[in-house]
Amino acid sequence: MSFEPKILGIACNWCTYTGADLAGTTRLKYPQNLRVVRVMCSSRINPSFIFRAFQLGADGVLVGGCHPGDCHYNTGNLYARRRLATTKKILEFAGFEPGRLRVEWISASEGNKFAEVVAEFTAQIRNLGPQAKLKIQE
Amino acid sequence: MLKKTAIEKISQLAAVLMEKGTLLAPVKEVSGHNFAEINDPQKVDLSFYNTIMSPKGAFFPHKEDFVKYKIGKPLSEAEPAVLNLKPAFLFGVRPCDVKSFEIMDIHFDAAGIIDPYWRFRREATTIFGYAYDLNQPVDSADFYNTLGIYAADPEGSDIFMVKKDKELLLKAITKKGENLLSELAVLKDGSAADEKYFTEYVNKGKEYKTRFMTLDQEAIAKKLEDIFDNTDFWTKMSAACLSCGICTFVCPTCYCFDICDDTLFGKGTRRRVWDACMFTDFTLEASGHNPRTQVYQRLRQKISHKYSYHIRKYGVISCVGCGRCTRYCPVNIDIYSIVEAALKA
Amino acid sequence: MTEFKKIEENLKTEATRLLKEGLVTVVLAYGKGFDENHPMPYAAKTIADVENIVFNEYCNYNMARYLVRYPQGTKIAIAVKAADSRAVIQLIQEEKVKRENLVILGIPVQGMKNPKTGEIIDSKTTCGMYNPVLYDLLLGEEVHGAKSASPYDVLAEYEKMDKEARWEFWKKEFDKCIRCYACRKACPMCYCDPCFIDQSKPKWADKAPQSPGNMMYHLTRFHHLAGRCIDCGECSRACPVDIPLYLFHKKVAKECEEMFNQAAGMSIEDKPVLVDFRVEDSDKILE
Amino acid sequence: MSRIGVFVCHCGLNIAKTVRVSELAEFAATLPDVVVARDYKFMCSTPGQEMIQHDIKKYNLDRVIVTACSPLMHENTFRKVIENAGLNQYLLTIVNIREQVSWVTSDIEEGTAKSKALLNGAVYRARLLAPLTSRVIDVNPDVMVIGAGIAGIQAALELANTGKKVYLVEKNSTIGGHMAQFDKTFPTLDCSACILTPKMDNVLQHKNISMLTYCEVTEVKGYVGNFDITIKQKARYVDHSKCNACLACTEKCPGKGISEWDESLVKRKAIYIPFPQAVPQKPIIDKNSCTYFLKGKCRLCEKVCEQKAIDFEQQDSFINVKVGAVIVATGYDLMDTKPLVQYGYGKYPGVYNALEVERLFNSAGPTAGKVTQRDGKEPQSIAILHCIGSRDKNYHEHCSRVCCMYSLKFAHLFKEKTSADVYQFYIDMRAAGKGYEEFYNRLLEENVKFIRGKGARVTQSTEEPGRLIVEAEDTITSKFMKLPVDMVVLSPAIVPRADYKDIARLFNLSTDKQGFFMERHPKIAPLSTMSEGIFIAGVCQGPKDIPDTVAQALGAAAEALTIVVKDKMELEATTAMVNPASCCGCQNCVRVCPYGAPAFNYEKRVSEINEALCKGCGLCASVCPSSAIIARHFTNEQVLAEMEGLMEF
Ligand SMILES: Cc1cc2nc3c(=O)[nH]c(=O)nc-3n(C[C@H](O)[C@H](O)[C@H](O)COP(=O)(O)OP(=O)(O)OC[C@H]3O[C@@H](n4cnc5c(N)ncnc54)[C@H](O)[C@@H]3O)c2cc1C
Ligand SMILES: Cc1cc2nc3c(=O)[nH]c(=O)nc-3n(C[C@H](O)[C@H](O)[C@H](O)COP(=O)(O)OP(=O)(O)OC[C@H]3O[C@@H](n4cnc5c(N)ncnc54)[C@H](O)[C@@H]3O)c2cc1C
Ligand code: SF4
Ligand code: SF4
Ligand code: SF4
Ligand code: SF4
Ligand code: SF4
Ligand code: SF4
Repeated sequence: MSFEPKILGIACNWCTYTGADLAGTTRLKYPQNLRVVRVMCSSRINPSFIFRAFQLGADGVLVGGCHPGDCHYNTGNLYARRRLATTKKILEFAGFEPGRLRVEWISASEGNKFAEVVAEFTAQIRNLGPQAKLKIQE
Repeated sequence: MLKKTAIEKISQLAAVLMEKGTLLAPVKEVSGHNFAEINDPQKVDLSFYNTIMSPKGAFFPHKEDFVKYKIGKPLSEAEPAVLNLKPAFLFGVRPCDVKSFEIMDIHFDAAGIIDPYWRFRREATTIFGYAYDLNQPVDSADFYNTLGIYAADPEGSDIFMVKKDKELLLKAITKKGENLLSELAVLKDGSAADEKYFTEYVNKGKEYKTRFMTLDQEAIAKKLEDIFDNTDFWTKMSAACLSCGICTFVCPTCYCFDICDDTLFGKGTRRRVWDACMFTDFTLEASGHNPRTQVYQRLRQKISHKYSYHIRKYGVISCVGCGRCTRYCPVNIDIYSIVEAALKA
Repeated sequence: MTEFKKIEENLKTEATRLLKEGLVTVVLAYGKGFDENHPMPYAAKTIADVENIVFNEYCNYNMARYLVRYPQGTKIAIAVKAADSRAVIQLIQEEKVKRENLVILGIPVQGMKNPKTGEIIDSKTTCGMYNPVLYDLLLGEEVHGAKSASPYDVLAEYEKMDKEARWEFWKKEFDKCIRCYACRKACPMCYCDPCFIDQSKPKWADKAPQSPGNMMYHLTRFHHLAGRCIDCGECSRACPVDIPLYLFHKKVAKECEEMFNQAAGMSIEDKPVLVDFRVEDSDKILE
Repeated sequence: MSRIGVFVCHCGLNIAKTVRVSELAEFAATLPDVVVARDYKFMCSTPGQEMIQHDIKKYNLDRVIVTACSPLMHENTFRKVIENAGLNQYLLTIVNIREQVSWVTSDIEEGTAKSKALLNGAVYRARLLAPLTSRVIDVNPDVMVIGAGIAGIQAALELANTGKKVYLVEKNSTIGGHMAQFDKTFPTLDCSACILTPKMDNVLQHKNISMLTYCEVTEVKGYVGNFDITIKQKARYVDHSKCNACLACTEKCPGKGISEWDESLVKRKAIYIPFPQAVPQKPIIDKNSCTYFLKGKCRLCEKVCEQKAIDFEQQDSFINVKVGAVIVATGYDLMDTKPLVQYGYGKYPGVYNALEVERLFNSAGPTAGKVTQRDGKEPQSIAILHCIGSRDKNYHEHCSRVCCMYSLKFAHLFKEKTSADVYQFYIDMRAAGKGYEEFYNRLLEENVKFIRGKGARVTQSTEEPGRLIVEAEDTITSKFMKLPVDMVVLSPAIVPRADYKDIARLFNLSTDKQGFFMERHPKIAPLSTMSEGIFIAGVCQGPKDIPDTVAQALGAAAEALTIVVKDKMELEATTAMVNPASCCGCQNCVRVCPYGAPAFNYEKRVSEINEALCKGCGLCASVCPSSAIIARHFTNEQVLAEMEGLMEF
């Protein structure tokens, strides 16, 4: 069987989650490897969530938030940007593939973008192959 | 019975022991030596002063799984961990550390509680004690003399080893040791001169001095009780203490542990993990209350437990003077100096 | 070369003066240990205590670590070397101590040694500065002209390592960890009680000294220290199994400096970078 | 142990076409803690809802998972369903298998597999959910308006007319703001006083308005619905409850101050009202110019005052007011053009700023409406320089929006009142408003000279003493020109009030780069702010003209009304809280929260979150190093558990 990556999505309620709904309402098709957790704001994402996701065996993690400036909570995503960028640098220096973590700003009206990003990211993770470094070996 | 082998050929002995069971012996790591299960006989390395971690992990590992279970399934389906009961050989233990096993037995194999993991491992293991090299200087942190232990004490070992130039002499101390030694064909028989050397070495060990103070068990136990409320004293003693867990983790007689349940994907493991009285959350109660929030309280607990409560309850100090806590303390807190200061306080 | 004896003298003189005049109730400096080579962090509270003060090349300890132990409002004098002064600044930024409650005794110093290895630590495992950034009194001659290497130079070798090799390197290092937590306890910026790793709700990681928990502990700790670590190297020196934590912290500090244009502990006006943002931050940092 | 019920919806064929719904229900039944799992055609239909309610009772369920469309669609529907069956509404979990599964795949295998994973995540999360109750608070029906320019006045009147009690706080001794300084207003050129004075009077007379002039806000506590505001009443040294506005005192007063109202063009008395139509009509004493305060002797006013209203002992006093909502309408300042030395303002008497010119036109102004210069002469040639400090990278990037228009207004009035030649130096003519372009066209016919080029420098003529030379490049002809004139009028940038930072801090407002208060959203929430219950109107939000200001004021009044019109309001239930036992006192939460909800308790040395301010974004929880913050409904444990469930299969 070919490798089917497991991708964890963490999407903010106001933009990306709504954008994902719009992709559905417009019946766009994209790969089904993504499983989304809804949070109120991308800033809710604790760096440990990301580390944990990889420990749980996620092959990729996709974080979605509102475009900078459009955050429902005004500035949440601006903090998120710094905090997630740092998370990525940490993963990278540990020798982990930073490409397995992706952050995208997807607005409520960007159903297309959502579908495209998911398709693209899934393909990218498929290329990277299964994630074994942080995954907890049972 | 006394046998011997060239130190060069120690790997041959190791290989034989590995065939007979599990061999735990010092290996060189980047920062120093530690006991490890030997997979490659070449790895056994006797050129150490003492290991970083005490050998207690041989019987009381840092992590011990008890039982695996599935969430939502009846208890009857849980699978208890199976103990590997192969014979084991704990090779190259310094006399002070050997002494620690006896103290630990009180907690794991006496005092009304028997810990099967400790006991079975203990029973399955033959201990190869190893005298300090009397030609090397003693480490300034050590003080086992104070606890009545000497650099070449064979007591407590099944087999006791001393170095003679390029040779290693192995003397059976217990029946168990004798039985094993007789089976070890790779060893040569020791000569009368070797016997003499061995006896002299053991005696010379008494002259090999660590730090020393005369310690009356009753007096120190009482003193520590008396100064329990002397907050100034304890605050002063602990002013530098970071309240990390190093001293307790490296200590051969610290035995606190935590029982944890770790679950993943509906499967759980109940296990035991070392804990430390120096940790902030050690005494944290479920209610959120913590009776020991201050560093001085925790340091006081550590010292008093070893030098007072333990004497009161079991009649023996819970410390063997191996010097590890002092040596590895990142801020050089010295238990010996604290006991000394307590006596004067 | 640094005149350790002279600094020791000055430390004693100032400590006596400050305690005598009642300007402070405690002087955080260095004291005698169980032998010459093992000085200790020391808190002098009375004039009699002052005679125990020492200063030599092994007095690495970052005394800033002890500041949070005293109740708010305590008047404290603290001896600081370069990196230590940055820790004090960072703690002031984070409102853990107030500037007005501190008398900062600056110690310019060169040639500090790691007591375990005897190796000189300037800039290799520390921030490479010789003069304190913030002080009220300077207890020695400022070091001038001594050009230390960039604190980030030691990273080059690891940065050019191939990803897999770097992973193997760190995995091996973190596997060594015995979870004694001396690293966080020695760190002046790790003042949390409890630390996230002690939490049971949620339990971020298991308590056993094994890979998943060790990874979670260290990676998260690096994040918590991002933009706050002042590169004193205490964590690494405290570690009983010699995990080169300083390398990782340096790398994160370097990245933060590049991304956010601010180094930790350089100005009491700054705000820690990860609880701050600029509208003009670029999305490039996410690539 | 929880008791979970799982209800899988077919949504007709919307879901059932690409997800095997019955298989999903069977799968659910095998998961730990799930006691019942069913599938049904339309869960949101009445029979569907009844099925859920029936099962809650029959199986004693304590958690419900509805596996259907997006939570944004029917979360509320199902929350009500379970609430009516006696379960707390927050014990519901929705699994979105329509918008995010069945509609985005055509492969039933994929669809079913992903649905299982999502459902499993929901089961993990559901176990850890906690019942939440939203707090209901009483709302104070009164409103406070800060600043009594046209914006504040309009908002206050509007609210007062709906029957609400309004506190109108004004820093000055009179209400009216900038508009009261003008003579005519563009583009209609109607008399400013004619439209404004009746409104000012209205404020004074209105039984629902409590006018607090010469007052400043010093402290704001509380939150939406329940603000608790402290106001400083600055000492006037005149007891306004006794004063009957005869103004005998002002005639006798020997003190001399500079009239702020007249933009320092003339002097005024030490006891004074700023201008004849001021509201209230009662004087105050300016301590800095009063002979008694300066020299310890005088008290002439006291002697002439029959009402015994003069009170030299008066002190600042503090008033405490509780309101449900606040409108901030503090207006603007003109940029100080002195530092722009190239224009010679403050150096050459012939250079004026725009507000000074407004006063010159005003019949109640220093020249009684005659255009005479400082030397008393009528100017023969006048240059009006646009964009001084605006649209200028070195000073203020923004466009001040009204300068083009008032410059045109000035040109018209100069033409009307003098025989001078009038020149306009402009970069672009911005006349985007109803009737504005028409006004511009009218001016083109009034023989005003337009030079497209920014005035670069003003110097003094060496040949004709007293005359000024305006230097500029005419960008149409690309010629550099030097124009001698008698009078130069600068149109300086409109900038935030000097004390904008204090106001921003008091009301927890964000400001933009220039310092204007930031609206929550420029398009869809232009009058509300990030602080719930605080609204902004007028130029304090950004430069604008009177029509826009008034429109905003009316909008802000309506917004404020939406809050105070109800006597109770429900607070968000999914707020964050601090577990004090775990808080390490780092104050990260305090630093990041966009709403200022967490505050540090310096006594207990832990942070505390004011639930009434919290919007539940969860940012604080993620920056809290010691995991002390519980972001309700999105706790660390809940998120981690959901992730675990999602990744299991
Ligand atoms: C020279 C010039 C000419 C203009 N001509 C026209 C025109 O012809 N037509 C037109 O439509 N627009 C014109 N405008 C624009 C017009 O002035 C504004 O649109 C309007 O005045 C804005 O009203 P406001 O209530 O927002 O602010 P303001 O008029 O500035 O009123 C704000 C009020 O708040 C008070 N205040 C400030 N801070 C505090 C505080 N901390 N506490 C309590 N009170 C406080 C002030 O004292 C003031 O009374 C002109 C502007 C200028 C500069
Ligand atoms: C090309 C273009 C681009 C623009 N881009 C921007 C931009 O990027 N940003 C921006 O801020 N603004 C932009 N605008 C301006 C913006 O479109 C308007 O400000 C805004 O849409 C006005 O909204 P409205 O509700 O007043 O009018 P409309 O959007 O016109 O809505 C009026 C509604 O009333 C209905 N209606 C009309 N007559 C009747 C009737 N008799 N009975 C019942 N219903 C009726 C209409 O069908 C319509 O639905 C743009 C305008 C244009 C032309
Ligand atoms: S005594 Fe030393 S090793 Fe022990 S807890 Fe204190 S600092 Fe750590
Ligand atoms: S992380 Fe290490 S180097 Fe950085 S401040 Fe803490 S102790 Fe010092
Ligand atoms: S690792 Fe993080 S939570 Fe733990 S003490 Fe350090 S900063 Fe605090
Ligand atoms: S000090 Fe070293 S061994 Fe101890 S927890 Fe830190 S990294 Fe691990
Ligand atoms: S972020 Fe957490 S630890 Fe820090 S002050 Fe807030 S609640 Fe306390
Ligand atoms: S959840 Fe968001 S709004 Fe609430 S206190 Fe935390 S940061 Fe502020």
